[in-house]
Amino acid sequence: MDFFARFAVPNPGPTIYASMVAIALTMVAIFVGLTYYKKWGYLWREWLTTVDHKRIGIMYLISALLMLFRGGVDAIMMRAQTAVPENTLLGAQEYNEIFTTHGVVMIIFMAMAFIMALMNFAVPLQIGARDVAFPRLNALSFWLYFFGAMLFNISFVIGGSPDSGWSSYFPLAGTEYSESVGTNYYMLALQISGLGTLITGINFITTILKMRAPGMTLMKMPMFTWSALITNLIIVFAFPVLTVALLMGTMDRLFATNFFTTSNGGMDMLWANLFWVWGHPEVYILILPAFGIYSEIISTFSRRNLYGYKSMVISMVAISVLSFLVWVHHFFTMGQGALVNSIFSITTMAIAVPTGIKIFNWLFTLRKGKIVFTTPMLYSLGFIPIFTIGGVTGVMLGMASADYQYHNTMFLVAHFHLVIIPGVVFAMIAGLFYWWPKMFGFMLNERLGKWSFWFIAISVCVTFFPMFISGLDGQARRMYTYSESTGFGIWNLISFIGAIGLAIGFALIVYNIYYSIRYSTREIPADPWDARSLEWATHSPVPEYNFAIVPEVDSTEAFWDYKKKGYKLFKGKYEPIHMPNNSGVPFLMGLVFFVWGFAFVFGMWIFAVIASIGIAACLAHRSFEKDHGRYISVEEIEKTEKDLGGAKE
Amino acid sequence: MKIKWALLTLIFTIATVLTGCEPLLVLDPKGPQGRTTADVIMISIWTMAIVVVVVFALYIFIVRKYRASNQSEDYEPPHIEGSLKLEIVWTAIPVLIVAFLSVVTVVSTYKVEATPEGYNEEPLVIYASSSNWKWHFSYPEQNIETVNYLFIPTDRPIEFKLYSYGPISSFWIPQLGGQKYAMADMVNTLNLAADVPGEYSGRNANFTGEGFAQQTFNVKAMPQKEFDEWVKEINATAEPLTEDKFEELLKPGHLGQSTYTGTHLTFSPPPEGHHEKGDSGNEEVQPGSSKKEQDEEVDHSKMNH
Amino acid sequence: MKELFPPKQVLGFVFSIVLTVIALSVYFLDMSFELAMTILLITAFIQAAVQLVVFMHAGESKDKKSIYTTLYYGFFIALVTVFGTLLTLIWGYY
Amino acid sequence: MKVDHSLPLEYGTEQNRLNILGFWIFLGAEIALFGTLFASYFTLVDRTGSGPTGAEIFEITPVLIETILLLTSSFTIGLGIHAMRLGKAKAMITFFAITLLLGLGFLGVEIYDFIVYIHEGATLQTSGFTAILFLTLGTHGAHVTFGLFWGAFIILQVIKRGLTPETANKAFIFSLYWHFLDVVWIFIFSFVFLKGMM
Repeated sequence: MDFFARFAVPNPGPTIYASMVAIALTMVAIFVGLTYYKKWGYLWREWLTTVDHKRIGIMYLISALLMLFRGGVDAIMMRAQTAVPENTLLGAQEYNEIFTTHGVVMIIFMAMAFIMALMNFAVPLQIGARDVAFPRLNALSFWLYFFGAMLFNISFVIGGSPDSGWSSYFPLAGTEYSESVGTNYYMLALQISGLGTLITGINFITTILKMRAPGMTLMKMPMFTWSALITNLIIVFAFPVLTVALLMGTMDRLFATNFFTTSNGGMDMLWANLFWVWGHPEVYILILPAFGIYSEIISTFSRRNLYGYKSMVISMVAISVLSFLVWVHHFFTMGQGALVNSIFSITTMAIAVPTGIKIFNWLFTLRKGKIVFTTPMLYSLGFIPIFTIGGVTGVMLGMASADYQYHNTMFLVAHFHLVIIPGVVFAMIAGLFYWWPKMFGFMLNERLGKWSFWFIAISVCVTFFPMFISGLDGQARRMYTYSESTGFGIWNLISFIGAIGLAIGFALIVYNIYYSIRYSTREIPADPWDARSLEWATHSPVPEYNFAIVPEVDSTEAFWDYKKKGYKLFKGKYEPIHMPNNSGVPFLMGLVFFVWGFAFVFGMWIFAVIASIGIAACLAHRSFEKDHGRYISVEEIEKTEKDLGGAKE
Repeated sequence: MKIKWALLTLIFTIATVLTGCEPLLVLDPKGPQGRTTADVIMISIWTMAIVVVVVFALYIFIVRKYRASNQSEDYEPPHIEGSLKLEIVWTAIPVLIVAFLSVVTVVSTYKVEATPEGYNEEPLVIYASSSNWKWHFSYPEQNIETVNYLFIPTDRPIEFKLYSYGPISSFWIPQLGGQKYAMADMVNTLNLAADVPGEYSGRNANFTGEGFAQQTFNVKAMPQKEFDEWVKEINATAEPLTEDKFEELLKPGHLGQSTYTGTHLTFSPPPEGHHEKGDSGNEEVQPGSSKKEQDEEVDHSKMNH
Repeated sequence: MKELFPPKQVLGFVFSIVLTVIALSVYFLDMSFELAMTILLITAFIQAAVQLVVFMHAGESKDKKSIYTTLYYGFFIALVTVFGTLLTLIWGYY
Repeated sequence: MKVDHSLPLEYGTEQNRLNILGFWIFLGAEIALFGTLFASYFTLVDRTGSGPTGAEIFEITPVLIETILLLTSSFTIGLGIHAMRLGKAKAMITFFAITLLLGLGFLGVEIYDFIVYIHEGATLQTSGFTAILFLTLGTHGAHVTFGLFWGAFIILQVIKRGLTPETANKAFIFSLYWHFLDVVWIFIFSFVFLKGMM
């Protein structure tokens, strides 16, 4: 019994018991359902072992939506708890766990997965490639992310959630002040999914650099692909920093080392420093793909080419460099003095310049255009004003002396939500609506889509604008309650009302998906939006080889030229296409990593050793494996193309 | 379209509230440091308001004018690569704005980090240490110690020495000035001053676990004379702070306010010496001196404490 | 047998041994911290360059530009991390 | 698989070229990883708590042996790749085997060094300095250990399958990895050991 005692949650409440029941019921339902409909084989052959970038993208998408739900429920609970003074809906401990998991889930497991989803789906199509450079590694990336996310989420019902904030500052996150295994989960889950992210970074840089369609020089790439290239560059150089920081944190917690302790020469500030050396570039990892998506959508629905293509690219490169030079602004108040703070203030505010360039370029893309208000376009247009508010408050936060007053307050919370929600979440939803027909061959309902937009856009403002005020009035963040005399009550109540509006907006999106699956017409053209880049030049849904003939490109908007100027995209004739084989190893390896992580969380060293050997065995297997892929014959291509409504010339 | 009006209304509401009847704590400063930060905040708000107005005006104009329903059926939007001139304009103007704000930032940051000027008296040194989830204030000069409340004289600079008996905390009195971290392995200095007698609220602003929300303290600023009387009275009436008593106070939990004579600094000194260990990394800044001299310097600085 | 030992690589190896010996001087000779760090920085970065160019053939393929960009970016980030961290946590701290 | 015979075998196919570029980008990530370790090392180097300092535990002899072993192994694997490009599989295998033996020797001396440190009271848990010392050296050492297995697998594959575009590609990428470990060691040698001892 002693062995199992460690898995108990330290302070269980009704929410935890309810989650346990819900998880158990869902698992049973999935299991029974798969068995009853005899779908195990289908699931294994078509999804769990797939190396197809489009399917991996869709799996990322499903996971991201699940995580959005989890993080959203956390958010609602937090807003409900603080809606009135002295509320007793949640206890301090529950509240602390909830805001910690809200942060981690939303950033690492929702937003990251969402950008991975859209990148995986769209980038190879946009550059006219058959797949990514390393399809097998791509599957491994997904399964590492997925099992990392699962490991993090089971902490809620097994052993206890992390409770020291998403930034997990030591020594609060050390063994002395966080005795439960929660922070172990944090360290290991982030490590595993971070490894997956790093692999994706390498994979996509190689893909974009080496696998572009003939004629597509770097300066002729679609803007989303450019943003993906820059993003992955940041990933490759930022994630190793997190890897090291997490490793040190794990060793402090499991092996009693003194990296971040306050005795024996440890330095708690080092964690904060390293966390933000990674953490700030991470913000740009999230926002740059979003900028790419907006560039595509705004140009498509203004019926105009993107204004200032070159300066768009240059500003992204500038952002990628600057993103590594500003991290200290996350802890101006740590006492490092006026000189250091002045330097990092200036670099921080400098980022506003390239960002401003992008905003003006988008505005001038709209100018002289013919603006069509589709759902993806509405989100993109909603993004500009709200993000501007978030952006200018960011400049305000960048001023060190003033930051001494904003730091750790609701003002900061308002700022970063008003950057991340219009910046990232709007872009993800816009991208979802935009590429949905290409993914699934039917469109999402526009009426419901517009309703959800208005709900979300207005509610974002209602939720987060009051926080600027309560922040300036002295409300610190992460307080589970406050007394009535502070006068914060009214602002938090307004926030809660806004949060309900957000929840309704997201529920409408889910309903939209359900509604559209049932009622939407399947008879849609391959290019329903009258778009401009290559992914719209192939069928919907996309055949596994993407393009029957590799397109040849001559401008930034080859597909537009094909439609308007009669440019010939597909020259030559069908040839056998080489494709990679499916493999179950990435899935198994992810599973072994999950066991490995779980064993480390609880310090069960025998299992840890066995799992480590398992990982090594997977690697060795890969080393010796002979797998040359397979060929799709010309007859097969002809048949597929015919079934999909006639070959493209 | 609705959203823009909603946004504008909200911005005006905020502007009204910021300047309006019920001042927000941060914008209602009661000392020179707080006034500096409040001024910086207002300067930045107005500068940024100009940016927001320009962007919004441009945005509303463009989106209204170029919407498809406002165009003829056969209008074909032109292909425009960009305009070097315009792009230089919207690079240069933000650069100027950032340069202006940089100057404001650097000047004000040095100002709030330094001892406030214009006072004749020497700064009053108060050691403020946090423990889960309390604040301990030691007045070495007056030889008294308080828990969870702070009395300070007005019109005199106060030099807070911040450190922690637990996780990283952040010492913050919004009406007097910005916050700074209190950490376990070093002492940070925070310079504040109050000009106006009155009661202000202070708190720990950095998350420290379960009892974080209630880790607050009260600040009472009063003329020097009253302060001296208070010190005298405490010295006459309060019990001495023993080591055992202090150990008891440190235990995690919440406490009310209490007062003692003597300070814990005598038996539980602040971690000032520790940071010297880190400081000897200075050999990378001043590489001129040899190893031996470095060691001597370290010893020397240790003797100072 | 001789063809197995191309002069370029042999020279590269000899050169890196020489650089190691020069670096060792900071241990055996008595010199100021400043001079010693200068010597170490120079020898270490030259040695790294020798490895990358002579042994790893960083510039031999068509992807030369991508490879060098990656390396420069990597070194830039590493230096920013090292010096930024030192500036923040030690030199700039008072 | 189309093989381009105008290029060396390891660059022969499109997938091979992708693999090599991808691995270079991975090395970029490794630079950031070791950069972070160095940043942490320099931050913690003087924070020795009650434990020993670097000058007290470092010794020049084993460090010098390790350096020579690794430098030489980096040279021999370079020769191995050269032999591979000449199509001499046997010479290549010999050079690779020598490389791995030298690597094994390096690892042996490093482990011996660790044992000495621990005997002198510098364990993983002693201080901030010892923690980052073991982590920095250990991360490099773990890379070498991983390399030993990887290299052995490649030798086996070359013996079994001969020099094909696939095995040549793997061998070349492994050589990049091994050279890179030498680069990292040069920095450890200079800025951990020599700086710590002078």
